[in-house]
Amino acid sequence: MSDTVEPTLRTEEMTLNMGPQHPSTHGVLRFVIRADGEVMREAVPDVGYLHRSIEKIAEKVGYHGFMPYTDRVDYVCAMFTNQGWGMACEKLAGIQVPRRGEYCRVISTEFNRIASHLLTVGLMGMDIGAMTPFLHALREREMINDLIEELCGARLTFNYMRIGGVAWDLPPGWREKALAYLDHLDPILAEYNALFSYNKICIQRLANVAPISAEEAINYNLVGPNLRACGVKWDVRKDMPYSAYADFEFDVPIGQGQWGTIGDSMDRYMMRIYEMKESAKILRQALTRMPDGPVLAKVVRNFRPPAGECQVRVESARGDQGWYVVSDGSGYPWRVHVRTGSFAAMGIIQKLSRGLMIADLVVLIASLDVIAPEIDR
Amino acid sequence: MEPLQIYERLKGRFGERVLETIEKKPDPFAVVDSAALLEICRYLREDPELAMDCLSNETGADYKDHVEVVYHLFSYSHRHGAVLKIKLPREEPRVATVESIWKSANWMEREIFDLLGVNFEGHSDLRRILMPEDWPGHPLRKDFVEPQEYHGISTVRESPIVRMDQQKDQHKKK
Amino acid sequence: MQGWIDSLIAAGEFGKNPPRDLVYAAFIFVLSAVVFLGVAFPFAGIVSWVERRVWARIQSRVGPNRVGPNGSLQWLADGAKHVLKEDIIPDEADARLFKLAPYVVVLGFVLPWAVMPFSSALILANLNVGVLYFTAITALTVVGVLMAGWASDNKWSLIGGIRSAAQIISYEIPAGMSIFPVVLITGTLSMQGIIRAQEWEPYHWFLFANPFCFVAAIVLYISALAEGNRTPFDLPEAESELVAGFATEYSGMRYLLFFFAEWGNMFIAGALITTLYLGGWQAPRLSSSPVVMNVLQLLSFNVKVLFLVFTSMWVRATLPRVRIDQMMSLCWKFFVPIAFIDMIGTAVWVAIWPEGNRIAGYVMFALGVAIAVLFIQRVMYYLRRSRMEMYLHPTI
Amino acid sequence: MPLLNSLPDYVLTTKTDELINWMRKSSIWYMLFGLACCAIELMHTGGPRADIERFGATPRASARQSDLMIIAGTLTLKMALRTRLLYDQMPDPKYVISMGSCSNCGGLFQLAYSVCDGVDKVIPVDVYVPGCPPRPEALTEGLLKLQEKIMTERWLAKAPAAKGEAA
Repeated sequence: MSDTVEPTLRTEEMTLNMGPQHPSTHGVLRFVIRADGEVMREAVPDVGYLHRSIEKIAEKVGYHGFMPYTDRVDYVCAMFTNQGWGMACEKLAGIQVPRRGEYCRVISTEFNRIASHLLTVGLMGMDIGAMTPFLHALREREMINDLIEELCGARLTFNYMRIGGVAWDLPPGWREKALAYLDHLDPILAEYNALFSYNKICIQRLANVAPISAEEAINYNLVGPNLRACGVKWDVRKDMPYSAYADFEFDVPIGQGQWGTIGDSMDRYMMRIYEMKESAKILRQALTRMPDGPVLAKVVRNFRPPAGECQVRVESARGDQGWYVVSDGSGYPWRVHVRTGSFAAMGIIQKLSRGLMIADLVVLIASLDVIAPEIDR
Repeated sequence: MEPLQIYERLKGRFGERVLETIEKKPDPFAVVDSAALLEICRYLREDPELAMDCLSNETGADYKDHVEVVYHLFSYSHRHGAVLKIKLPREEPRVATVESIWKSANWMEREIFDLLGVNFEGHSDLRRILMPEDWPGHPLRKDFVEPQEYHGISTVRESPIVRMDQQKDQHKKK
Repeated sequence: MQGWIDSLIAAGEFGKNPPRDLVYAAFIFVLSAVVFLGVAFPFAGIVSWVERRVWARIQSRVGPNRVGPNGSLQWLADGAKHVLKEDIIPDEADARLFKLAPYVVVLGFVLPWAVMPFSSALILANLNVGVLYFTAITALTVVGVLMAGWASDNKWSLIGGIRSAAQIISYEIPAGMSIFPVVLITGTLSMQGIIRAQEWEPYHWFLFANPFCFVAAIVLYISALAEGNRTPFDLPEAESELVAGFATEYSGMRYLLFFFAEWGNMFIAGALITTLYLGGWQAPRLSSSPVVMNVLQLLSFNVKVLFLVFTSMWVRATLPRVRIDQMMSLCWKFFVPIAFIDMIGTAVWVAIWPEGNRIAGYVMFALGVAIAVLFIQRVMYYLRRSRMEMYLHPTI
Repeated sequence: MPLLNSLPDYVLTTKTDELINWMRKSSIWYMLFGLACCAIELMHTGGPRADIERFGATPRASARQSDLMIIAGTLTLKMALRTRLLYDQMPDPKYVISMGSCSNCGGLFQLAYSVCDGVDKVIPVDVYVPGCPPRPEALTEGLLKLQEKIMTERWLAKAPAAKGEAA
């Protein structure tokens, strides 16, 4: 024992293991956190706990058979993955989707976007300690689930789309119900904002947490709402219109930084609220301007696209989703790859986490809207 | 700028090292020399008329005789994109990392390393990302054979009918 | 009480010449057991059931309703299940501290019941330093929580324990200082003395005695939320960050003790505020019979306390959680100075009007009512605005 | 309880058993453990419409305080080892509901190289809920089935029945 007293208080770094079973990691993610007390030095993500080898399965089941698997790539907004796969196959084989089929696709995906964003904002509430917003969001989600269930028979993994269109037309009377729901959504969003978003504690927790600059966001390949929150006005629906999106008028909200810096967690969170409103706008237009006609193009059962490869981009709820498909001319795709928003968002967490508090990491994960299956596939 | 114009420009600049360009199928792409990849990528990123500021997708595919790595580039300032490809030998494929140009390459290259076994030289953190560290082989290779068990968990599901028959037989033997 | 036992002894109920101390001790044991098992635990349990129901209603759910009438025996099932569950002590844990911690927490929750003034007669020990005892003994909880966090050998528990210690110690200061205004006005530390200095009419409560008291009561309430680890200050057991905070490694009976202490503490905090600022058990004199009066007083006290408990449930269901640095800055930068100003302000007030100022009481009461009416109007506005017709028909 | 076990089924022991079982079944706390798609339906089961809390089931974040583990979703091989660890951390008596085809038998992902075909290879399962994913109503039914099963358990009256029948 030496008699000298150390001049400064010696602190020791602590290694914490967050996950895979942890209430706020949204599925099975794991973070190895090096922390000095409450302040993190770094959080290193460890993914792959939900790697279900969907890309390999595509090589075994054929083009039509892969459609149900695409639901599981992103179960929170499965319509978009359906659509991405459908569009990729149509591009390979040069199939034209009927007009009404495109409208059905737009309607179902936009409803799904609202449902997905509701879950995201609700989970944000739960992660910063308020249970009520989460359950209110689930209550609203139940109604969308009812609508979608009536449309395609499933609540979560829809398998609604087919190569060349959609499986079924809208059921009779569905349009009125959908419009009634949209009228219901606006006051609910206002209530939600009053209850939670503009709450002083909520703003204090979210604003100025982990801001991302526009250059950084592009360099890390952030997409969708996360990218727009950083001030980049880019929406695949608007800038590279696919499906029937060229017919509709809607705004692309971008992060303004009213509550803190541009691209902070509050901006990313509010982006979801704004987008729900825009989706409602698109839905109103689509439901009222629905053309007549078939919903599914004639596609042979033994679908064999010519050899080649293509990439399609779909604006999913978690952002620009890229489907890269290689066909060798046989009935089975040679290679399928999905580039997803969560995968990129997960890659930036390690950099952003430096110097944040442990409570902020939870906010960061929730605001980036990371969903485990999209990362691992 | 259209993709084909971009490839023409690349050909003009790098000549032989752009091996071939393919126009249709339905997306056009350019195959480049893997040794010159870093140089070409840096040019694409830094040339003000191209300004490919985003590596939107990087993936690989295993073909019978070679392994391909595909780069989907995109420019948010000019709103155009390009697809580059490199071909590597199936045994010990290695290529320089583009992580220094686009940060998003970090995780995507880890994924390709994990699933296809392509080595990215100079990568800052080349570990398995999706599969466990002690996993044998690279699953997306076409010749990958699924292991029979992992840490004592069998990966094969016996058919319940077969199992019931077996139980019946055992019962009879008793 | 003592007189009654003395008369029993004199009547020879315990044989001839029994040792008095032993008889007293036996009675104290029996009484405390009755209070502990018959009052404190059921109260905590019922509060936990009420909380789950209230919470569920706020979240448009139903809540537990299968066990007993309307689920009112839910707490009993929860309790019995935990008692019969396996008790795990992790290998790496410091077993002795690990076992001791829940009892320390429960001690901090049970002892305050000794000075709980339920009515003018129903009080176990009318200490002349009741308030001081109350604040001192509730601080025991932090020792238990810190022990639990340290002994579990789990880093999440440790962070939870440390957060809790920092939080409770910090908020003791504004809480303690918010008690001073009342003590300055009444000049006593006895719970009964403070209540007797008030009257049953709201405008004679110390809440409305002067503006400083009003603010001090609010500061005390928020500090009590923080000390009881309630949302928005539930950082020590933040479910989404720290799994279950300091109690992460506890299972079975030991966890149950934490569980009950948490809900019991809500009642205790409410009782303190009721005693100090809301007129305690004071009830209108409707009858001259002391029994009827005591029942009325018991009712009056419990209604006030339960209202405060309900408010804390409401707050818990509504507000998100603050971050640790925000919580600390709230305490040290705002509450401590405010509590200090309250104390000095009340001292000046008492110096000017030693007997209190009746007019100020009426004005403050009117103000309080106005605030309440405005608040209710705002709630009604949002209720009407968001509850569309479709909301009543969830299947459309 | 050797003495009690040697006794025939007296009213006292059976009634005590019933009381214990009734308490256990009325307060099933489940662990917040969502794996994949079914986790969303698990949230909905706790949500406003299906509200599983009516039966006294409330989510807990820590394995130490939960009685029930709902395996909601695909169990990958990487996760299977962790799941076994979590199961070991739960205090007895503990129950497992396997929710959805993936955790029942691998379901859609039997073709996959990285998926454990069925959670019963790793831990014993009490109730299987079929569906991909099961609706909240189906999971509620699973919980009620588990309650029925708990009510048949014997703790004092006879030697305890073998728990978690081999599936």
